[in-house]
Amino acid sequence: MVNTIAISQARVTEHNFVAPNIKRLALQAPGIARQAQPGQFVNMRCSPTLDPLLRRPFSINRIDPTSGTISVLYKVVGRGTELLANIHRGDSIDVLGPLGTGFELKPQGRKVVLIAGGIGVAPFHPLAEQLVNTGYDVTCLAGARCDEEFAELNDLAELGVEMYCATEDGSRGEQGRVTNLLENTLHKRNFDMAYACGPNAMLAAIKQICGRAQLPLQLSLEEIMACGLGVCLGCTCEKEKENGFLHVCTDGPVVWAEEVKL
Amino acid sequence: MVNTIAISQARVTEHNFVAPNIKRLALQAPGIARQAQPGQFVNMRCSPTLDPLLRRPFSINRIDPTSGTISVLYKVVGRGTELLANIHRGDSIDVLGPLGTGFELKPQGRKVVLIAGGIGVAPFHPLAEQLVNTGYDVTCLAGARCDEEFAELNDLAELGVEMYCATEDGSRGEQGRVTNLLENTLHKRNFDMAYACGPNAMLAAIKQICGRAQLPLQLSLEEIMACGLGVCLGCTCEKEKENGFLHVCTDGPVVWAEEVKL
Amino acid sequence: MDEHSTRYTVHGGEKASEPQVKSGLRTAESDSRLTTSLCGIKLNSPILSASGTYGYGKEFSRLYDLSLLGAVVVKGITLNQRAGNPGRRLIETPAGLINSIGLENPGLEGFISQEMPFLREQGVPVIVNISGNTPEEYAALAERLDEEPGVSALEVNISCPNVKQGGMAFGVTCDMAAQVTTIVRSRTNLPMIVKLSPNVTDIAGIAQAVEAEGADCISLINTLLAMAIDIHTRKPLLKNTFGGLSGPAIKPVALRMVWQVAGAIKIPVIGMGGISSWQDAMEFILAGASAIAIGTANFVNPYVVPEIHAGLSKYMEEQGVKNISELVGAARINR
Amino acid sequence: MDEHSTRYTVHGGEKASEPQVKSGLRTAESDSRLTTSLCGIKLNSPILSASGTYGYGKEFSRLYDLSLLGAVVVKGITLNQRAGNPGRRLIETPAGLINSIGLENPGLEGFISQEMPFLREQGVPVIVNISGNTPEEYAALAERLDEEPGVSALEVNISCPNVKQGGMAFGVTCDMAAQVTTIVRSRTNLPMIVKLSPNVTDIAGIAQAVEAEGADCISLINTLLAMAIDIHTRKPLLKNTFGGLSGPAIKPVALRMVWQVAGAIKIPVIGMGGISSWQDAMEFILAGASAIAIGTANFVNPYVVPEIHAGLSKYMEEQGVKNISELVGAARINR
Ligand SMILES: Cc1cc2nc3c(=O)[nH]c(=O)nc-3n(C[C@H](O)[C@H](O)[C@H](O)COP(=O)(O)OP(=O)(O)OC[C@H]3O[C@@H](n4cnc5c(N)ncnc54)[C@H](O)[C@@H]3O)c2cc1C
Ligand SMILES: Cc1cc2nc3c(=O)[nH]c(=O)nc-3n(C[C@H](O)[C@H](O)[C@H](O)COP(=O)(O)OP(=O)(O)OC[C@H]3O[C@@H](n4cnc5c(N)ncnc54)[C@H](O)[C@@H]3O)c2cc1C
Ligand SMILES: Cc1cc2nc3c(=O)[nH]c(=O)nc-3n(C[C@H](O)[C@H](O)[C@H](O)COP(=O)(O)O)c2cc1C
Ligand SMILES: Cc1cc2nc3c(=O)[nH]c(=O)nc-3n(C[C@H](O)[C@H](O)[C@H](O)COP(=O)(O)O)c2cc1C
Ligand code: FES
Ligand code: FES
Repeated sequence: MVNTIAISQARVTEHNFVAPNIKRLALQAPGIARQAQPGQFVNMRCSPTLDPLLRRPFSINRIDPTSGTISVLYKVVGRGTELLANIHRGDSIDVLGPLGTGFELKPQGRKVVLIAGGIGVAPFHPLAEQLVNTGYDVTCLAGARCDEEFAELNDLAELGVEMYCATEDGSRGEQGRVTNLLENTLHKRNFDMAYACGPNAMLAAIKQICGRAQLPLQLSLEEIMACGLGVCLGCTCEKEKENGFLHVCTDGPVVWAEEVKL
Repeated sequence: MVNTIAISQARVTEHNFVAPNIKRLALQAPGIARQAQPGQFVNMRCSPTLDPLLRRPFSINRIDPTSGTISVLYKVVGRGTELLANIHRGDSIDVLGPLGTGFELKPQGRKVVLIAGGIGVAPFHPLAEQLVNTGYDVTCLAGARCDEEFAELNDLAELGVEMYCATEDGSRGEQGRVTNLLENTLHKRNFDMAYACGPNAMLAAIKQICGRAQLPLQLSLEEIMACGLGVCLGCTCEKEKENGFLHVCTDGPVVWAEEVKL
Repeated sequence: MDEHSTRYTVHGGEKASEPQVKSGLRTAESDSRLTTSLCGIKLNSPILSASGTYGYGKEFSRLYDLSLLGAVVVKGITLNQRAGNPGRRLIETPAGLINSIGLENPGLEGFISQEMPFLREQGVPVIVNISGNTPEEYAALAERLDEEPGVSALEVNISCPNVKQGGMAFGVTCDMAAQVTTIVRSRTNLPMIVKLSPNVTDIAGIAQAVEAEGADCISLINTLLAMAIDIHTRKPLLKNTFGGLSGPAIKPVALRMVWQVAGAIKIPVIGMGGISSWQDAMEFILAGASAIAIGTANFVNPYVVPEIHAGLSKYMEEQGVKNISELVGAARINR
Repeated sequence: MDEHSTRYTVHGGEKASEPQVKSGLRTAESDSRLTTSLCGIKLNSPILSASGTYGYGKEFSRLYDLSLLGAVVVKGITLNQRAGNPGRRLIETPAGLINSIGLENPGLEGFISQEMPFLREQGVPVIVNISGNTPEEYAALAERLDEEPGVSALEVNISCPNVKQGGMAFGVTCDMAAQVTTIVRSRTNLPMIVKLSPNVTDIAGIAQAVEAEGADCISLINTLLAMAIDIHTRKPLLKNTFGGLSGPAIKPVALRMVWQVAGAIKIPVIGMGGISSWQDAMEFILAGASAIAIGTANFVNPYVVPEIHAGLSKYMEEQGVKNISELVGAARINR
């Protein structure tokens, strides 16, 4: 799918908090914007120095080939993201992409559901955009610990996505986990295809639920990465059907649920 | 001399180019400003990460106990100073000081000469200020490769220092080295005390010239440092009169010329 | 600003090519100051890929022309296919990386059928890194690869555990290192590079033992044995407890070992360990390395190979040196 | 914002003391969760200074109360005064530092007369690090220090070159390591800590040899042998070519060695090598270190000791662990 990988010192065009611990970083990166597919990711250096040494992978959260910009939506969780959060508009950052295999964009049927856990919502905006534009009915179930950990809910709604949410503390939407929300929703409604992104434990639960409901499911996986290119063989995930491993950076990040053991 | 060493995340209050490759960084650091003596230095981290690992030493270039600020004047020469140059006003930086032994502030006689090579001018402003205020006649000879490598000339002049300069390419002042300027000046005028700061080769030449002229001389030395506190024993300079080494961070950076072999 | 403009041309992109950059790259490719040779193999440059950090060349061939390299050193091959280690495989450390890949590879025949056809077409020598659990496995690999067209040399990775000796790596004693060298030597006429483990007291002694058994070249260093602990689960992060440390963190140790080995043997040395810039590469060459390999830096900066190529070219030009081989070991002279 | 407010109280400053920060520091000092013991010495905390990175304690006593430490381990002492190495002594490397200090020190008698009076008054055990060129030099140092009041233990640095064996470090063979241990053991009743060199194939074997000769404790690691080359002058940056690599870069290797040694011997282990945070310290303790030492990090962050102290206290509290000694080697259990 990917013919070209672009690398650049991309200029930061916007960088704002969208939730107390979540920022959106917009970059001038036309080579990436021109080619990126929903579900693909970029691999970014969070510091120009050798510490932290490795790049950090982030889903592509906005793709605008016209203006030549892309965005990532990230949560500050550790050293790399803390350094990233300090980058100023106008600064440059070393970004490599687009990488990996994105979402299935022409699923069978007409009704799809996106299931997001926390910052797992990041890859869904470009996906929803394409699906809505090509005539699908898109519903999104978003879960988070509390209201403050949500992002993108309005943005997705504006695309015409039907939004439902759940928080563990009940501060927004239903109280409970997004998996509960999914089960309740599946009792009432039918879907032809599901997509999920979030922590592994959540993905495992969703895989079970969708399996029981015989709902085709794609997962966007996360794994610690070094190269992002398929050469280090570090980003593995066990295969479901045979011995051996998938490589999240090239076989994924998006995979069919039945391919992986979670 | 130093009773207290302060360490802080000091806020950057100003950070501007004063010459094409030279910046002045002003910091809110009242604990340092309260105690700093001319000739002392600070040891700063240029990055919050482990690369570069070590702090970088810089002479204290302005001391304002009233506002609680200090400045350093630095030349961008390598990785640390490049990172430093990217720090924004309002950011914080980890600074430790004041460190080391400063200049003799009550030299015998009335007429003193300051000799600066390139960025070696950095420690002279606070020194000149004190000397002028306590009634000394202060002359400064400043040398640089070209006009663009000068800093502080006007600032020193404003203090009432008599300024002379030399450039290797003749783009400002006399053509030649500051050592030529010194020799010419010493033919015409008498001084009671000299202070020099600059590259080691220049200091060695000045030591010879002042030795011949029997002019008491203090040098501000530079040496690669790790701790800046006297514990690592890494910042050595050979002693002149006996075997063994001086430690630039504690025995210096300011030393009497006759103490060191250059 | 288009993101390609400051860097290198990306192959295969619609609008990605920018003539002047591309030609800059071409010039670099044909820089005769960087051509050299190693065990009789002609190299376009002294820059090799380090095994296990470059796959089988396909991925990077999409980023730049592989002929910038002196040779592609491929991911370590074993007799049979291996799935590699379960659990976490990568741990970032200060300026370093611990890996526990476990030699995931398609096996000898898989490699030959799936990867060699592509590699043969890249116009760059191919060095096959081989690993075994017994001397016989190394022997079988050597014998089969000896007859495979397009293989320019073997790199024998002796950092593998010797299953007959309780899992101690072959490379940590002179005896075991010599044993593997002897048996491989007897089965191949290809140039034989022996890749040393750095986890030893006397690296020069191991190098001499291996030279005495007929190695044509020594490469070093492989990764330093290392570990990390998760303070929350209170367990080692890796299932196998230990992994291999690579990256800039180990460069000062690697350089010291290259210096020690280059001073102790007559056959050429390939230096590696943390090289991330042309300056790093130059240090290894001055220490006595005839060629250098780039490992972990490929992950940090996928264009590190062309950047080092350009940097070395420029240094040669500025220093007025006709060929890089004149600088091999130059820091050893007049000391 | 005053620069002291976010950190620790600086002693001796006019206005520097800020009550609530000071009391925070005091609480940390008396945290019984961190008290422990080592070879019969009672320690206020498991945090020691690493020899050669802390002078003789004076400088840091101006920054915080030394009784935060379990013990002060002083700069290595030799029989006679040493001026140390000429030329450049420090080289920064990625997340590391190469040093070539050359054991500059005032000599045994100079140390006793100039440094011990101050050290005796700090209310913290003093561990004297000793170095020699011959076994007899170690013996003489041990004998004299045995009778010196205020010395709590000796740390025998066996990374020194054995001048009788061509300059190879004592610590690189079991025989030489054992020889030094035996002779020091015969001359002192003080607890004897033997500090190992990491530049060996089998660190656990050396530890066992040293344990067998009567060492009370093992400390490790000393620095990794390393070098750097100036690509402009084309010469090694250090006059002695090699120096010792320390700092965060070596942490993964140090931790692995501590793990190996702690699993091979019964006497306690002091772990060090790149520790820069309480999380690093905790990894070493979980790997089996009864105490840990802070070296290079003191240069980077002079308040690293109080910060690690506070971090460990907090971790103990959060994890509901009564005493740090319960966590020693905890990562080794149930694997
Ligand atoms: C394909 C892919 C797409 C991703 N997309 C996004 C995104 O759009 N937005 C976002 O906020 N995050 C995303 N992540 C996760 C993101 O890469 C990590 O949060 C980031 O690397 C953490 O870096 P750090 O230095 O701040 O954390 P560290 O200090 O390195 O670690 C902090 C914590 O994060 C965990 N972590 C570190 N690296 C990863 C990783 N690669 N994947 C998962 N957890 C990790 C660590 O185990 C640790 O618990 C994605 C990961 C992958 C693999
Ligand atoms: C007491 C003292 C006061 C100083 N005051 C000033 C000052 O006021 N303004 C200023 O611009 N510089 C000053 N310096 C020099 C300054 O510390 C170095 O320029 C700086 O550390 C270079 O850091 P870097 O990471 O940019 O360079 P690096 O990438 O580390 O090295 C670049 C070049 O600078 C040299 N260098 C590195 N560290 C030092 C050092 N500590 N001393 C001398 N040369 C070094 C290196 O050998 C190399 O040639 C002072 C040095 C000392 C010891
Ligand atoms: C992810 C990874 C995989 C590796 N796989 C191999 C291998 O299969 N065979 C081998 O001989 N060395 C292997 N190595 C070691 C490298 O070839 C190299 O010797 C080492 O990483 C030091 O170089 P560097 O610091 O530049 O990475 C591997 C290293 C890494 C990081
Ligand atoms: C500047 C410096 C001087 C040192 N001097 C000694 C010494 O005199 N005796 C000794 O046993 N170790 C000495 N060491 C080694 C340290 O005690 C420690 O073992 C090593 O640096 C690893 O720890 P670190 O990475 O925390 O610094 C020295 C280290 C440094 C950096
Ligand atoms: S991150 Fe290297 S193979 Fe996936
Ligand atoms: S820099 Fe450490 S003693 Fe001077």
